[in-house]
Amino acid sequence: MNGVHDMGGMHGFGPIVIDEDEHLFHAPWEARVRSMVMLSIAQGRFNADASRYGIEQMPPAVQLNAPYFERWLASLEFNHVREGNVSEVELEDRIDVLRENPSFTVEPKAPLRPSNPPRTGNLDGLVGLSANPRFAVGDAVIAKNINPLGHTRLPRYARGKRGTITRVHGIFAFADTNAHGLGLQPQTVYNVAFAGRELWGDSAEMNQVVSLDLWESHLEPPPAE
Amino acid sequence: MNGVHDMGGMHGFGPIVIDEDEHLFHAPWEARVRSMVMLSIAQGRFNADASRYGIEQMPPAVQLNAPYFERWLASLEFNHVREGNVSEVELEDRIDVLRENPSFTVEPKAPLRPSNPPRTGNLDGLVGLSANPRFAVGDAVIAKNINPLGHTRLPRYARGKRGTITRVHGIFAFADTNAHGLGLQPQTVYNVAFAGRELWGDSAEMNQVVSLDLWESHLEPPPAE
Amino acid sequence: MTADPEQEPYVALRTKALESLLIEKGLLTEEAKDRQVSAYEMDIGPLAGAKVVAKAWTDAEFRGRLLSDAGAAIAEMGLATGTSLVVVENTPDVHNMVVCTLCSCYPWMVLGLPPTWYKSFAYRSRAVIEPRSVLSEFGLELPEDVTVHVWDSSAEQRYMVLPQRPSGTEAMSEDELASLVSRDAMIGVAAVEEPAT
Amino acid sequence: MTADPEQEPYVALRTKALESLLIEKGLLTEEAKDRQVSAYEMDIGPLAGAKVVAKAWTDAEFRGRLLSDAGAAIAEMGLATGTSLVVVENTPDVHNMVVCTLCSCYPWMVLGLPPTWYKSFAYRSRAVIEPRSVLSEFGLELPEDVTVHVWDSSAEQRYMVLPQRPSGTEAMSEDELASLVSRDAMIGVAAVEEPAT
Repeated sequence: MNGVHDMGGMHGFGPIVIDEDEHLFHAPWEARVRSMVMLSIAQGRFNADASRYGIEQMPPAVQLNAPYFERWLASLEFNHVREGNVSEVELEDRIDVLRENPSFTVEPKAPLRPSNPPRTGNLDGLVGLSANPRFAVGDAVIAKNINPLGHTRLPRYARGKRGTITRVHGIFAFADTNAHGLGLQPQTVYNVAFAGRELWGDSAEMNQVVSLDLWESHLEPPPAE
Repeated sequence: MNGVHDMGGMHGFGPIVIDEDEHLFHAPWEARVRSMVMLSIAQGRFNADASRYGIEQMPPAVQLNAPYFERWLASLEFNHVREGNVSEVELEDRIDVLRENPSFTVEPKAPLRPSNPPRTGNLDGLVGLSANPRFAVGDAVIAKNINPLGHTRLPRYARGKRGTITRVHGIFAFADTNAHGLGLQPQTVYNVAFAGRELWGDSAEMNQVVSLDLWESHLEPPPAE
Repeated sequence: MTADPEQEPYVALRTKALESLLIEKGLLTEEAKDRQVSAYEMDIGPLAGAKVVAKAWTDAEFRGRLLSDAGAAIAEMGLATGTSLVVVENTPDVHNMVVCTLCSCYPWMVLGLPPTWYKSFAYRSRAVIEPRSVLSEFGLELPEDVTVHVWDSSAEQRYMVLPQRPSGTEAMSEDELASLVSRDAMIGVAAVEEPAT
Repeated sequence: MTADPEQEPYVALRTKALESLLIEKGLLTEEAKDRQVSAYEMDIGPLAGAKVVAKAWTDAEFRGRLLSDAGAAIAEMGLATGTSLVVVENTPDVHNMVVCTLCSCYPWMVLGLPPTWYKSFAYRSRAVIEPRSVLSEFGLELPEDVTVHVWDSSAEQRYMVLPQRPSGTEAMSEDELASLVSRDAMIGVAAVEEPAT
């Protein structure tokens, strides 16, 4: 989706703020959210692509105001609701219960319920080596001008732009479909290098190259000349 | 600038909310802000292009969370500070004064101080008819791939895209420079029609055309074929 | 004498502070400010545009002049258009709609102040990429073979849509016709409905 | 027994509520959760990457294997890389830097958890359009004829930069060399400085 998460090339976000004394987590809940996300993905409750989509679907103004792990939390809630594991009403009710009674606890169950079907993740990624890739190192390609409502890993700034294949990474599940339960659609992933001037015109800095890893579905040969 | 204000083609902002019983202004301060902006522009304190830029330079998360007239207020403050008419410290101090003493009043001055130099506005716009426009109705043109840090009226979604001149509007001051005190740079403005598929690829709806009004500096002839 | 600071929203305080400083520095008068508010709030409304539409429906020569030079044609009616107005005509083959994706430019000289939805991020973002989907939220479903032409107001031109005249209105006067024409129809998110008989 | 609800931020409450429901429904255990936290927080850090860099500086054959298949080369050292790692080499002509504009993908298997600035909207938005300007905010000014190659991590590949070995380090051991290599140098926003003599 053409969302605010797709921020490559945007202006207005200010200087880079470097905090040398930073902590990895600013509060205990942040570490717990991260654990729940990693565990949910490892258990096949949802996959990493769906986890990213869960952040992308946050309303833009909310997304830009939410700190990093609050975005993870929103995605975690979104995906467990999307998969039918919990409902929004259950979440609201449990928040009320915990607000009234912070010491409220539940009995863990063993063994854990399996994910059925498991949501295969891209983190397990590499399906195999490419048998017959459409493009080879050195080929010119165009990143397609796609504007899907759902998840995509082809950012806006590269769409319609011409680049050159620099690496053939092998076959991977296609994030754009895998985020939506529309299948792994395994296909070759390529590294594509774009000249700065191709991406940004005269606004590009001197001697600039940007590489993206794109799936074969994202690419097409340039028009015949 | 590639800012969040440039939202044509973005996803995620939800359904159109139509409030039939709406009021033009939700609070008295909104009407006063609008008046101050219109008067400031009419008096040449700053121009309409600078007024738009004043909204665009708001931090993205603040901009998306601010209701309409709050964005106008931010721009009004920005531009009066930018022009040296008031300082940020004066604004903060006066807020403190009014918070302590809501009935605080000041003596109006007459006559009003002239704007020197006056900031010519695009609202007075039409400089004259075009003597020698570069393009004619029916010509194919490409909207340039520009990515300036400052104000521009060429939205991201049309950059690099091919369209057709449908109207020659005459000569106008160039908003992209005029917003920054970089001169009127009067030039021909054209209406350019883009096919939906050119803008959005296969994601375009059936039989869709989008027209933009673009300045000659935004356009170039397509490459020779 | 001291009001509760909780009562005064921060934006209202900021507004008063700026106003107070501009008046003190001789950059603003109280009277001019109030005059400006009333002019915009009270004087202009979509009826001006509706009258233009009704005249175009009943006077083919006026319609021709309106479509080629809206400012001059509307001046004939004694209405002023401050900046460059362009009127675009709906036909059985083409439906027009108006948006400003970069801010909220609007043909206020014929339609008054814009409705809140016109200024919303949802309308600004979606009108150029999924206009049919937007129109259907307004209750307007167009056949697939009708071209949807979206006018994104990116310069000084302001666009108003001349809707199609509904059938069953042949006997109506200009005033009666004007009363049928909604603001939304002139923005291009509605059709003018055939009057109930 | 009842804590002040003002004390518990809403995000912490939401976290606990979800955790409580997942445990109740047999989708999560307390122990697994705690194990996961400690593994990520404690076990991985940029030292793994620094050791890889030092080895590449001192062993040309290893460097060759690292650049052609980083996962296999690093496995020789007894380190695991969970997903597809790619190591890109800085030279006098090309400076590499890593970003993820769409989210915050990061080579955690060699660098640990990312710093906050890496996840910031400012870094994500600017690294691909004005990398030199970003680098200069980190104190790194590159000559204009050096190409800046930005790697935007849009798929499963994770990128680590192999910085240039500074002069004056010829006599150093691998461990000493590793101690010179900062996390920022392996993201590509810093150079490895010549050690003070």
